[in-house]
Amino acid sequence: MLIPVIIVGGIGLICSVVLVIAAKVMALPADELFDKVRAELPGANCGACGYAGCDDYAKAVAHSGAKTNLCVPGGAACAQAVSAAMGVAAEDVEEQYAIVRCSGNCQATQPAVDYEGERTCAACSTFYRGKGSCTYGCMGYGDCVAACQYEAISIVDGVAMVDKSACVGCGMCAKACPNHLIAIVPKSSTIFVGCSSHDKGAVTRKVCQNGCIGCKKCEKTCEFGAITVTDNLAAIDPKKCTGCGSCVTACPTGAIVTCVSRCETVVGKGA
Amino acid sequence: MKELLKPVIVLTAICVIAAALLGFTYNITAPLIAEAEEASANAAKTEVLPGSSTFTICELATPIEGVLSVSKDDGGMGYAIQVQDQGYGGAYVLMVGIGTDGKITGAKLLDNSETMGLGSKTGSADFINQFIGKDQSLEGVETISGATISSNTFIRCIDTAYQAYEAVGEGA
Amino acid sequence: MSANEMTANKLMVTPSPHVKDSINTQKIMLTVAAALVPTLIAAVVLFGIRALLMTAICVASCVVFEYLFSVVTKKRNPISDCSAVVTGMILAFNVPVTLPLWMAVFGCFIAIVVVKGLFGGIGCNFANPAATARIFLLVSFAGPMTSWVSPIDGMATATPLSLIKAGQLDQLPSLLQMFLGQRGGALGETCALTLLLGGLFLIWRGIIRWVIPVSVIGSVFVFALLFGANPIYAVLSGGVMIGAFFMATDYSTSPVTEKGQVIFGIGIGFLTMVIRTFCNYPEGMSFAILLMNILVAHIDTLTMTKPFGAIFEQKKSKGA
Amino acid sequence: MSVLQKALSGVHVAHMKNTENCPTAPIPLPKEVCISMSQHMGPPCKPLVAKGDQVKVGTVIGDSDAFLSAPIHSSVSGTVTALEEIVTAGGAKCQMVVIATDGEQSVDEQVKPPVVENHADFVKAIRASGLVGLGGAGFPTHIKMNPKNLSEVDTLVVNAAECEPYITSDYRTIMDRSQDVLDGIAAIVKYVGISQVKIAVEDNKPKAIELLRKLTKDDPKIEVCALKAMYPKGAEKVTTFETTGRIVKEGMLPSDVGVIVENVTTVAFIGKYLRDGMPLVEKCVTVDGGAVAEPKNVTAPIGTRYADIIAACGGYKKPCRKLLMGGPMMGIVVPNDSYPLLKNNNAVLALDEQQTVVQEEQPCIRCGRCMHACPFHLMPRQIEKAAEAKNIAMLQKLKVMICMECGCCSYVCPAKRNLTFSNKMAKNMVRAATAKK
Amino acid sequence: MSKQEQPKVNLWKVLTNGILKENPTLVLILGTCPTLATTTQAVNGIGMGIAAMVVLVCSNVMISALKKVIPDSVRIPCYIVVIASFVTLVQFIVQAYAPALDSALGVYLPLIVVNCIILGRAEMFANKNTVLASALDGVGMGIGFTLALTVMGTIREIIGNGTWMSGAEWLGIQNGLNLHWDNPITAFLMAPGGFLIFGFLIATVNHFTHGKVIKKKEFGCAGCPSAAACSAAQKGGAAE
Amino acid sequence: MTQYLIILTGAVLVNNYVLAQFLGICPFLGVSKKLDSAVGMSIAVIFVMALATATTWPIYTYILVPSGLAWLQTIVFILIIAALVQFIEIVLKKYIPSLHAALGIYLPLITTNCAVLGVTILNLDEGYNFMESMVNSVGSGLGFLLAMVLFSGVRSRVDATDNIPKAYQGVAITLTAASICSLSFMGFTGIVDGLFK
Ligand SMILES: Cc1cc2nc3c(=O)[nH]c(=O)nc-3n(C[C@H](O)[C@H](O)[C@H](O)COP(=O)(O)O)c2cc1C
Ligand SMILES: Cc1cc2nc3c(=O)[nH]c(=O)nc-3n(C[C@H](O)[C@H](O)[C@H](O)COP(=O)(O)O)c2cc1C
Ligand SMILES: Cc1cc2nc3c(=O)[nH]c(=O)nc-3n(C[C@H](O)[C@H](O)[C@H](O)COP(=O)(O)O)c2cc1C
Ligand SMILES: Cc1cc2nc3c(=O)[nH]c(=O)nc-3n(C[C@H](O)[C@H](O)[C@H](O)CO)c2cc1C
Ligand code: SF4
Ligand code: SF4
Ligand code: SF4
Ligand code: SF4
Ligand code: FES
Repeated sequence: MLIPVIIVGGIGLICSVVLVIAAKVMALPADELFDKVRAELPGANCGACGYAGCDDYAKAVAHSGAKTNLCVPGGAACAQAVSAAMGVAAEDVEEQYAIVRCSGNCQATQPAVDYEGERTCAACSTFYRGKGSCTYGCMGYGDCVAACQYEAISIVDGVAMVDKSACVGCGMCAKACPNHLIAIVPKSSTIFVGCSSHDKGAVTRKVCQNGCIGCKKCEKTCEFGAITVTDNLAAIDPKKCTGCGSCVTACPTGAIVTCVSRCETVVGKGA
Repeated sequence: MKELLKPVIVLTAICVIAAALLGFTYNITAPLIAEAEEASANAAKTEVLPGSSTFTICELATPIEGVLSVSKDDGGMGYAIQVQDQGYGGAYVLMVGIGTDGKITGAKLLDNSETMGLGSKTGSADFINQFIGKDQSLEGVETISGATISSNTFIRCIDTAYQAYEAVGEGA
Repeated sequence: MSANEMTANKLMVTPSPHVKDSINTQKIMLTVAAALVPTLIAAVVLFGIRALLMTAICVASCVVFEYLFSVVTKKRNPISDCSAVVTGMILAFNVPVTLPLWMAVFGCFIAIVVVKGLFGGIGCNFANPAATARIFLLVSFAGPMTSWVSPIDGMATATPLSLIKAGQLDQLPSLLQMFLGQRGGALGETCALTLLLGGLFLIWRGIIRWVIPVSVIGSVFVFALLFGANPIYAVLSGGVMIGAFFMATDYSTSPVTEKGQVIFGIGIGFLTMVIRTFCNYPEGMSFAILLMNILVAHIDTLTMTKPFGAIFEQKKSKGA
Repeated sequence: MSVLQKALSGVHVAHMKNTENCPTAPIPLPKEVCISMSQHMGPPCKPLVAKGDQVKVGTVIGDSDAFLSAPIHSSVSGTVTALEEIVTAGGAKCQMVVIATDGEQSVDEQVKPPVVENHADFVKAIRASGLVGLGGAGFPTHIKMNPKNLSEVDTLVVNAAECEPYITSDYRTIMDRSQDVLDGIAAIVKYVGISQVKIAVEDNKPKAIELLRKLTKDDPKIEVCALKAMYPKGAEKVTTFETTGRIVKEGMLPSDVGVIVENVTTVAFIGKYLRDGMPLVEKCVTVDGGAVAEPKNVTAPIGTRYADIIAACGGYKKPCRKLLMGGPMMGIVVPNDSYPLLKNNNAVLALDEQQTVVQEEQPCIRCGRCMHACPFHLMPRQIEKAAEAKNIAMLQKLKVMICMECGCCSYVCPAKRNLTFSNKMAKNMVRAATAKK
Repeated sequence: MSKQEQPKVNLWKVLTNGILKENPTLVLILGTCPTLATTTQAVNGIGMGIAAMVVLVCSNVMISALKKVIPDSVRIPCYIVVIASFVTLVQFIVQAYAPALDSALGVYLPLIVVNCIILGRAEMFANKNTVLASALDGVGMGIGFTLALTVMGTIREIIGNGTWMSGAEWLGIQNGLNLHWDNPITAFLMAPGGFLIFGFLIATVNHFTHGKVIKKKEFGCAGCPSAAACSAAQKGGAAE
Repeated sequence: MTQYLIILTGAVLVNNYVLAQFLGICPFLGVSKKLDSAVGMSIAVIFVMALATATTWPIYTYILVPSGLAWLQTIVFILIIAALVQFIEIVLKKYIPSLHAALGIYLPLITTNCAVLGVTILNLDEGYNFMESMVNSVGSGLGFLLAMVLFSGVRSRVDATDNIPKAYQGVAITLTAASICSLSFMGFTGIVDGLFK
């Protein structure tokens, strides 16, 4: 009865002494700050922060004083947690979401050619900027859909459409779209131009019912000076836009659209 | 200092307690385990020598190659002889029971690495039953087709067992 | 704009090239199947009509399993590529003619569903379906899978390799008998003559390259010499012929580069002879094929081609 | 490093040289031409004319200061009616000058034979001619004629391989304008300081080989090389290797191994230009394909709409499903037949329904044909996989940038995979990734 | 994650969690070796499962009770000693009362010590929860483990040997079921069959849970409960 | 000498820990995705197996058995292994950081790896003497290495396939692939006898 106790106890004693001493003598400073910051990040590795993944961003926060509010998917909660981990005051993050600046759905516009190549936007866009009559428009093969980790984007009626509630504004879709149709805007802004065509009005009118023809009616209508038309395309400054919606009614083609929870493009009034 | 000592104390204490606990149970279960071990060792012998229960180990005057052990039934039913040979897939260990009348009372295939479904059939009741009641001449037994090597090993094992049987028989 | 009515319908946009060779997967597979037909005829001549029955059952069940699998997994129906036909024929050629049919069907299940379908179907399987299924059957049903009948008298017999293994050299068939297939063995592996014809046909049609068959047969020959066996006998016995021409050349499970194919072929030859000479199994072809299948990915990375005019050194210095 | 590799492979494609024996004929002057400002590799030109301007044949209507460019001349006399936008095949937008012809075809006063005395004059004259490579890539020729290592360049390879099916315009150049070719060669030899000339012709054009051999038999510098008719013997690196044994390595130019490769029609143009000074305003093209009523070789002013060219060949006899500029292996589709002719087009193919069967892509069976067919020993299927996995490092290891998009791999693939296209996308991917760094 | 103070847990959920949703074998993919090695017979699966369950419950309780006492630097050795003691205990009992099972399980019985399920639960659960919850977690996980092993053993035994519940004398079942097949598919008793059936069962569970549970739980660090103790996981994963 | 070769071949080819004995499956499945991590892990395993055997064998033979305490085997062995691994890690980290960077991350995984404890116990079950035990440990480790290296190739192909049925994606298909690999290793049955007897 005693011998086993002595043997096992002895081995336990030796092991623990060795380990404790080893741990003490050879201890290396752990990168605690990094661990703490990294633990708060969501780990989606989406790159919206502008760093190569969550690890990289955590490193930057911990050691190079990067801002604590850059993680878009994590939102305000994450920014606060990261700030807390770093012991600095949290800065606000503005929540953002993606908008698709094209309303060229199947009714509004037609394909110009019979595209039979690989069914991705990147592939299609290598042929004369896509299959559509409009050389600026959405090809509807959903490269953005594939890029979105949050299942926030889908192809509806031939055009990509973002679910505002699911979108975290990471911007992956915007990077994926070969025609650069997707913009990331603050969640507070609800009115945007659903067209990206810089073609002359006459050309746009010919190819798409819902396109911006650069008629400047919206520019004139907007009381807040939020809209400017440059190079045949209207642009809304989200900082000035109050969301009053008068431009939406003013637009003769329906190129200006509002965003309800699920972004809905107003079907063209054009024809 | 305290944080240095604490781990040592805790681990040692756990070890000590664990060892004590185990030592305690070991003392209780040790006899049971020994019993169980013996029972399972005897099980095979009983199986090949029906009706037997306890055995004494016989020492051979001159060791016979391939004989692992010879056990004599205390009730005088006969001998349980464990033999080893080389089968198709490797070592082949057989327990053979030989009655006092010199007839085979049973056999059991123990360790072996014969091919499943082929050589391993030499351990099946169908194959073994044809040996029961036969004497050393083994008249009329059939080998398993496709497993001649294993069957022959089985027969060689029985042969070896008879050698041992005769050796102890003479000694007795 | 010129609106020619002939182009009123939209023009098609596709990537170049705009012409394609007429070859397709189905044609390739049917050519292989055709190359196997002489061997099938030889098998019927040698082993009787059950050889045909066995082949038909295997082909049919492979095709059916392939179809059912695509239905169950809701994938594109692949039976039109006819690869299951080839798998079925080769599997049938790899079993004894006396094998109970349900076992053959089970083998087809293993080949098509487990080895091929689960891994993504044609081209994605890393192991040769027929070879793997044969081994699975052999391991499961050692008895039925090793009971051979003699093509000459229909009596139970042993294969030349098991005779060699058992040391019964006097009962071995002559070399001519070996070449014509008058020996014990799986129903489609015995007739070296027709297998050779089929293989040469495939090489001539450009379906397979000569590299794998030559390196397999060559290395079996060489290693047989080294291990002290009769090399010609070694080449003609067991599954070397069918293995070299039809199984080791399976596209999905062999390396693509020429260098890799040489390594692959030599590996098969070496392992075959090692298993034959030193291991329990008298025949090692399918094990060797499977073992080398496992190495294909590594072989492929090791033997990547050196493109014309590629500069590798510079790349490294750039990276550093 | 191993120098000589096995012979470069390729594929046997049906030659389809239907128009071999149709001498080139000019088409009727179209009512309107649209001259794109992007007719060469490099940044597009800026239009130098405005709506309403009068232009004559040879008037410079577009130019650019960029290094990689060549001026653009009007191909007709008439009035500029509009400046429109055109989308190039690659997706860029550029300007297009629309000119209504007046039928006069009066020639601009500026057009006169250049005075060439030395290499510098020669390069300047070539630039002024607006000449770009007529072999397909549209690379400004004056840059090629002025390599950095001028003294080391000793070889001119005249590329008359014409390996693409259908196309016979180069063949017709040899047969109809052999003197121009010889003059062009002589000029390049003289001004660039060339010591040997190789004329590469595929052996499916025996008459051309015979003719050239006859004409050049007195000149020891010139050798006519008959290449095995296997696509793509006309690709620059392949032609260079086959004729001179020199390997143009990854990222290198032919001039780095002392070679200038010029298409035979390019050379012929130089010969003619030095005589009459008429810049590059018209192009000989082969018009063929199942939908064309009368396949033939025609010369058309640059900027002629495809519809006009096809109308000159009897119009369509069947509905056209696909319209190509260039041959079927590398040719680029055009979205509609109002697209204009560019300088570097050498064929217009109107394919009918039968010739445009779209075969569904099937899973790769790992047959390795793509790899064996690739003239450069690339591994297209592996590239495709690496591209799917977005594995840039692997793509670089597989040397995807060497791919010349010749189409051999797609041609042979039994699973009908669009390997060439995925290589192209993979190259874009690598370019984007390396540009970021 | 920082050590939270005794999170409130739904005890019923804790118990049932291990049975399907977080089945240690089929969903968390832990303890693969005993799963594969001992399931040639259904009864071995039961035995192994029960043995592991006993160890799991006891060690969970013990570690949960001792969690405040054990210092971090020797945490793993302490846990291991606790677990090993119980394993040895179970070994004694099996040897004494079910020697047939002992020889069937062989080395895998002592190897319960290193079964990741047990250390994993100690780290992930017992370490942070009350004694009662830990015990229930042990029971749930144990049942899940036993169930998985039994099912696997059943399939392998029936297809591979044509019998069911043979060798279950220690459970009071005599002879079990024998289908008297001439040619059972013996490969299923061997290593390849083990892997195959294991894969099949995982896929089945995957199918019914629509892959939601396993989707992100690839092998390696993400799925390994030892991750917290393991610097590989902290370094971004050996298995990435 | 032959007895060592027999043990070695047996351990590598016939009784391969992973493919035939089912030991060390977790790291086999977890760390075989890439060739270099497979090799790193295996080398760490070989190293720890050898060290563990070198310490446990004498302790068992010279301390436990003489005092009739063989039943303490499990608890003593695992305690030693756990402490050993932790110790090695600390030492490596401090003194050979480059080696730690290469192998260190695999060390903790090894504590909970059946193969290491398994090999120490099986050595004694087989009745090997010290040298034989060492050879068997290294051999088993080499067998593990072989299986890992072979399997990493298969994994690289299987993981690059997007066509696998949904339910089978991930672990299930990996196990199926392992099944085929272990099937192929059955070809080596009997090689020990064939080569050395
Ligand atoms: C895979 C395989 C496993 C075999 N296993 C055994 C076996 O376990 N026992 C045996 O005697 N023969 C076995 N053999 C058969 C022997 O090689 C030999 O052919 C046989 O013993 C001859 O017996 P026969 O004359 O009754 O046909 C096996 C053969 C193969 C191919
Ligand atoms: C950036 C660049 C610079 C080039 N410079 C030269 C040059 O100095 N000399 C030359 O002979 N070719 C030069 N080339 C031309 C190429 O070698 C080649 O002729 C051209 O890309 C068209 O080839 P292709 O029709 O085979 O595609 C250059 C090409 C590029 C893209
Ligand atoms: C696949 C391929 C095939 C080609 N075939 C020809 C050809 O047949 N004839 C030709 O002149 N150029 C061909 N080229 C273009 C040449 O590579 C090269 O650009 C041209 O000969 C250079 O001359 P240029 O600048 O006068 O056009 C081909 C290019 C590629 C990539
Ligand atoms: C030359 C050639 C050989 C083939 N050999 C086999 C074979 O040995 N076993 C098999 O199952 N399928 C074989 N196939 C059919 C098919 O390719 C095979 O099922 C693939 O493994 C499916 O991915 C072969 C096909 C070809 C073209
Ligand atoms: S829709 Fe775009 S921005 Fe929104 S979550 Fe998806 S990828 Fe990110
Ligand atoms: S928005 Fe862009 S990426 Fe998305 S479907 Fe449209 S074209 Fe494609
Ligand atoms: S397209 Fe590229 S990869 Fe394909 S054959 Fe041509 S050069 Fe090779
Ligand atoms: S040619 Fe096609 S099927 Fe063959 S390997 Fe290449 S991609 Fe695969
Ligand atoms: S159970 Fe054996 S390594 Fe995990």
